[in-house]
Amino acid sequence: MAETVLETHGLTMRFGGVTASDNVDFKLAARELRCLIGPNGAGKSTFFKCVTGLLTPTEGHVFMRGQDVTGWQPHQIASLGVGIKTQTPNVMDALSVHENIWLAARRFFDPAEARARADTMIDRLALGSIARTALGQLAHGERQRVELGIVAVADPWLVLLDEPAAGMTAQDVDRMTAIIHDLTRSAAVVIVEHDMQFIRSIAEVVTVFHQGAVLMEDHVDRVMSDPHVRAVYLGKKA
Amino acid sequence: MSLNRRELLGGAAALTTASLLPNVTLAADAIKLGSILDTSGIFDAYGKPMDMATRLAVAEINEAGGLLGRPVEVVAYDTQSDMALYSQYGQQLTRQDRVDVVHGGILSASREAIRQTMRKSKTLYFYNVLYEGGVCDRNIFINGVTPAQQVEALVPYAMGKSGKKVYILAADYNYGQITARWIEKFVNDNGGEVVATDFFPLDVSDFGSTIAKVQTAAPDLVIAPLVGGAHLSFFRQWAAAGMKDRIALASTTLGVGNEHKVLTPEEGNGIMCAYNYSQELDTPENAAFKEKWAAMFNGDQSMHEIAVSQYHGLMTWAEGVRQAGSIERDAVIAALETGISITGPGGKVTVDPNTHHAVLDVHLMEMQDQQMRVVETLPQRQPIDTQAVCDLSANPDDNTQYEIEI
Amino acid sequence: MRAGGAGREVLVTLVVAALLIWLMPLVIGTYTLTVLVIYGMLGLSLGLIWGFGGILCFGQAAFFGLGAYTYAIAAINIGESTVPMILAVLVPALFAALLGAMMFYGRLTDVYLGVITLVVTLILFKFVNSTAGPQYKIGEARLGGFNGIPGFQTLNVPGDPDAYIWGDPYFYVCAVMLVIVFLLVTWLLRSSFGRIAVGIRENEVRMALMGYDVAARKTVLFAIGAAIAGLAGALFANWGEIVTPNLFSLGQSAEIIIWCIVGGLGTRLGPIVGAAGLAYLKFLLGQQSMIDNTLITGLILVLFVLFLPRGLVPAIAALLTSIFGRSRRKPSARRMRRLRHG
Amino acid sequence: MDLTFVILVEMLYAVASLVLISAGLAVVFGMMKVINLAHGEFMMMGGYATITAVNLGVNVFVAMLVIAPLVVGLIGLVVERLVIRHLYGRLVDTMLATWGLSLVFIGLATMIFGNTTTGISTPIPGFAVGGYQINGYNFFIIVVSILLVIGIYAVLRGTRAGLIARGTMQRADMAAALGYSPDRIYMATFFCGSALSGLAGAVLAPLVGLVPTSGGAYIAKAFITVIAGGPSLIAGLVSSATSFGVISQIFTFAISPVIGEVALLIAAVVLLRTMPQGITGRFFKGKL
Repeated sequence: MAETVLETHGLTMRFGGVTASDNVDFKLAARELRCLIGPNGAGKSTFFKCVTGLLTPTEGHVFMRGQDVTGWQPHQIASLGVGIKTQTPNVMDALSVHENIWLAARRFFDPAEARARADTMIDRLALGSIARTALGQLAHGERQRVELGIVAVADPWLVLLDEPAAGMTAQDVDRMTAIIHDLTRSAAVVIVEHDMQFIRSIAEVVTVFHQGAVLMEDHVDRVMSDPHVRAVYLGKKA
Repeated sequence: MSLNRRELLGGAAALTTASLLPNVTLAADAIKLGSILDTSGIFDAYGKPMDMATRLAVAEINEAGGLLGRPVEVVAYDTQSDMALYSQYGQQLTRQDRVDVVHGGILSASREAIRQTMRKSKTLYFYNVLYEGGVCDRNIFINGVTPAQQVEALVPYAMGKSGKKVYILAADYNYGQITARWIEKFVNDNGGEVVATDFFPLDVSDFGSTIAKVQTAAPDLVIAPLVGGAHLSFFRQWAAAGMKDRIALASTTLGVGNEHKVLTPEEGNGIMCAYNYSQELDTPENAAFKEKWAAMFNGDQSMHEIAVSQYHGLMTWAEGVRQAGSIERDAVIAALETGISITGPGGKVTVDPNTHHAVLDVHLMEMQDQQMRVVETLPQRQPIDTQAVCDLSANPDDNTQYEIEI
Repeated sequence: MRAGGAGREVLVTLVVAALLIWLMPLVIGTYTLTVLVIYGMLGLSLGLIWGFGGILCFGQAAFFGLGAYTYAIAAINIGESTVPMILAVLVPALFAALLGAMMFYGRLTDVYLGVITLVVTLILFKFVNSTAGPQYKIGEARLGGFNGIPGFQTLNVPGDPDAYIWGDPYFYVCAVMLVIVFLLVTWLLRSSFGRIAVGIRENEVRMALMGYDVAARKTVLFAIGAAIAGLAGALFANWGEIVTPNLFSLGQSAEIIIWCIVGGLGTRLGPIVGAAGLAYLKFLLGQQSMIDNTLITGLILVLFVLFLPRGLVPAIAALLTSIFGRSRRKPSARRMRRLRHG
Repeated sequence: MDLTFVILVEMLYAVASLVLISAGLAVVFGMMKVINLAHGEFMMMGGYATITAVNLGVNVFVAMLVIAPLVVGLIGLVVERLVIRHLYGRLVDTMLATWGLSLVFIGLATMIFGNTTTGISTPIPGFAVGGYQINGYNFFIIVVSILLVIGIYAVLRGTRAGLIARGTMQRADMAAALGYSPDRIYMATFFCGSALSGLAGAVLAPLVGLVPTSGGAYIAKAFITVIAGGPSLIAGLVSSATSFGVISQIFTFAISPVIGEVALLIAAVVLLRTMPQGITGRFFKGKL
């Protein structure tokens, strides 16, 4: 059994009277790829925010590589070597592609090394032609790709992605899938996603959220065919 | 090298100045009088009439043939109620305009911002404002009233009309602090008692709680050396609470900036004060002065205490120049130190040689229908506060503002 | 290329500065120039933290005043200017570090940050303003309330309290100080620290998610800005030979903000140009008495915001580019910066 | 006992006057995210409008409650059309422009009225409570600000304009999407905000010495009150005015007016530090 890199115990988050995340126990092994799915309001994003430190859970604990990180600030969690991408594109619009990725690398490496890594990452993402363009002028898919570069450039051992494929073209999604597979060679990856197409193409084990709690956790094929899941989630689509 | 440079500088600046100053004529043999006052910004109520007084006095001097046969021209700067500009214009006046005398400064801080510059550059300086007293510097002449001059007269009069228990409400800065101490001294000297003293920074404008506190202390008399627009609220709120007819009120500052015209008769009537000047002074000099002022400024009626002090200052300086027969600084100082007098709209003003302050008439007044009705005139009061600490004939090199121990 | 570019920029800065320091006194009196230089430094202090760090501080005057008062009080007590100068930089920096930590770890941003800095300035102003009584003394120095503190030891050659630096030499000292501060700011902005600061200005959450301690970095930047403002304050105290509570006033704070906007936010030169330009304008205005000066100043501001909202320096830069056609340089980081703020 | 009553009245008065001086700014800030730094000067103009009207023989209450708000509202309208509307969405630029405007108004007022204008006396006499005289006009101010709060509430709750206004406060783009021209909404808002500033200046005029630079005394306090109140217009205004008014009066009575003001400021720091989004950012969420 591989080392457990991310674990939550009884993670609960309440907003006023609403329980957005309800007693979630979650475990993720090194280099595992895991997708979190569920209908709107199922608590995926709340769970994600609690894990990344954007929210402090009302109850329960978060462990990363065995360390209790409950209530840590996002920057402390990121400093452990965790790459995080939030739901909406979160980038520095006035800065160039290179500058964006360089800043991410600079956190862990000296300036020269950071530059070298940023260059490599830009090549890997095929962003070379727009490396000096300000992000504010780029298309949505390109911005998403840059953000993925920001997440990946510092060799994280855990990557947390909130809806990475949202609003992307098919071509973009393919490239994204390749990059994520690349990442799993060294990192565990958690993906919160709506896009079933994308999930089918990438996922193995899937965790289904419903009303803040974990409904089921299994291989993607079994999850998809589970009547219970279909009822709460896919059923809506039918 | 540096001299040459400065020459060059002066030339360049004079060019700029000349092109910018409609009010300066560069007559070659004119005597240059520097004026430095806040004629815009929050202190303009004080500064504007002072500026007018300057121009009136200079016009009069020039009409009478100038000084020593030369015309006097004014080089005026508006400091816009900004203390930093005093330093700048002070330098401008002494280094580039090279004026023969400077009249100006309103707040004590503004005076202190330029006093040393004037001293270093040996430019004679007149400060013509009622202030806290204690400045001892041979280069400066001051003819505003000091606290002792006012308070010595005002306290016994006001106590006589009310009673022995006094409450002091003072502006929280040098003037207020020092004046409050003088008030306390004279209240005690006259057998009274100060029940409490409260200080208010200049931006306090809500006096409701203070009025309640005063009532708890139940004094016979409130003396309020409060300063500026915000403090004016006290007098309105005092009247609004219906206190005016219950406890007598006196002030050493109300009216200096024409505040008695801002208050309505119901709010102002009966407030007692003591100054060197009131528009209602019934003297031929004042009548003539008011007439000339109105004629020059289209019927304006804004002459107030410190505008008249400014006028006195200019006239005193002019008299000094005449007697010295020179505009050279040391000669003029020597002439002024003979104790010369002029008679202006506020009465006779005499230079006190030892302090360079003024011996002047203090008039007790009561406000009546937005006027300052003169009740009594106490002639030729000595600046006893500054005299206690300053003797320029013994120490001509003194350069301090003393805080007078009482 | 980067190192070469930096070297050339330093060289250009030095040459231009030397020319200005040599030529300007031929046009404007050194005494006035000195204060323009000092205001320039003050403008730069806010330009740094606001234009490059995204921290809108309504109370930059607090650090200016604190520097000036620290200098005055220390100079009275010590009687030699070297230590007071150092203290005048350290005290505001320390104060800003504490205040900054309080605000940034409390995750206060934009307008709320503005209010806190404004309120702190008001508190300082009110406090200093109400210290007229004889009980307010620090060592030998009476705080003096509204009237301020006059008569302290002014700048002297370090170690020789009788060798005053004033007049023309004082102008050169201030001008050189400004050049040094300008170069330090340039270096800072080119360093990783500066680039990270700009990243934080652009997107705090992203930078935190990258692992940067945003609060700590903003606090440090805030303190650096305060140190520069404090230095400007000390130089101002030496220039005016008096310090008054007006230095802490809201009007002063507002003026600094206005300098930055008029000059051009997000540039290093803009706030300096804005500060010196507007202060000189005020100086010129005071020499006329035709129209109320408050009115003119107000009109100029309104017209500026309406017709030149990006500020002078970016507007002039854009004008130059359009006149001289496309820049010979390839689209470098420098050009990017203009795009971003222009 | 009498003193307790007097202190109570003073506290109520302090809260009421904070509500009054902040209302105009709060409306403009809440609806348009514009910080009007000329707010104090709008109040100053309200004062001058009142005095001028009274000198022309108008009843003092009509002058204060009708003429002054109208005059200042119209001035605000002109300002909005000429300057503010070019600057929407640019918080800092509007601040700079309104700062410039405040200087223009000070200059104009100085040119028109000079700096010694005879004020008006309070139209309501003082009266005695036990051994104390208190300012009867304080009650008038308390009543006016209570009516003001009720009035704003009624407009926001009960009218169509209020509904649109509430929508705009929540999401500016929504109102536009529903077919209401944001331009006209902003125009109306700025008119109302200016009128409220004018009203405040008018009502306070008999209690202060009015000079062209009077406005400067209010802007900081109003600004702090509005920001500390947070996003909800009425709940924010009332809650922060109450906290600040009570705190400052306690310290004013216990120690001195300076300490009272400083206590207010320190309370503001503590408040914003603990509630970075203002009072209503934490409590009363989503209320008006």
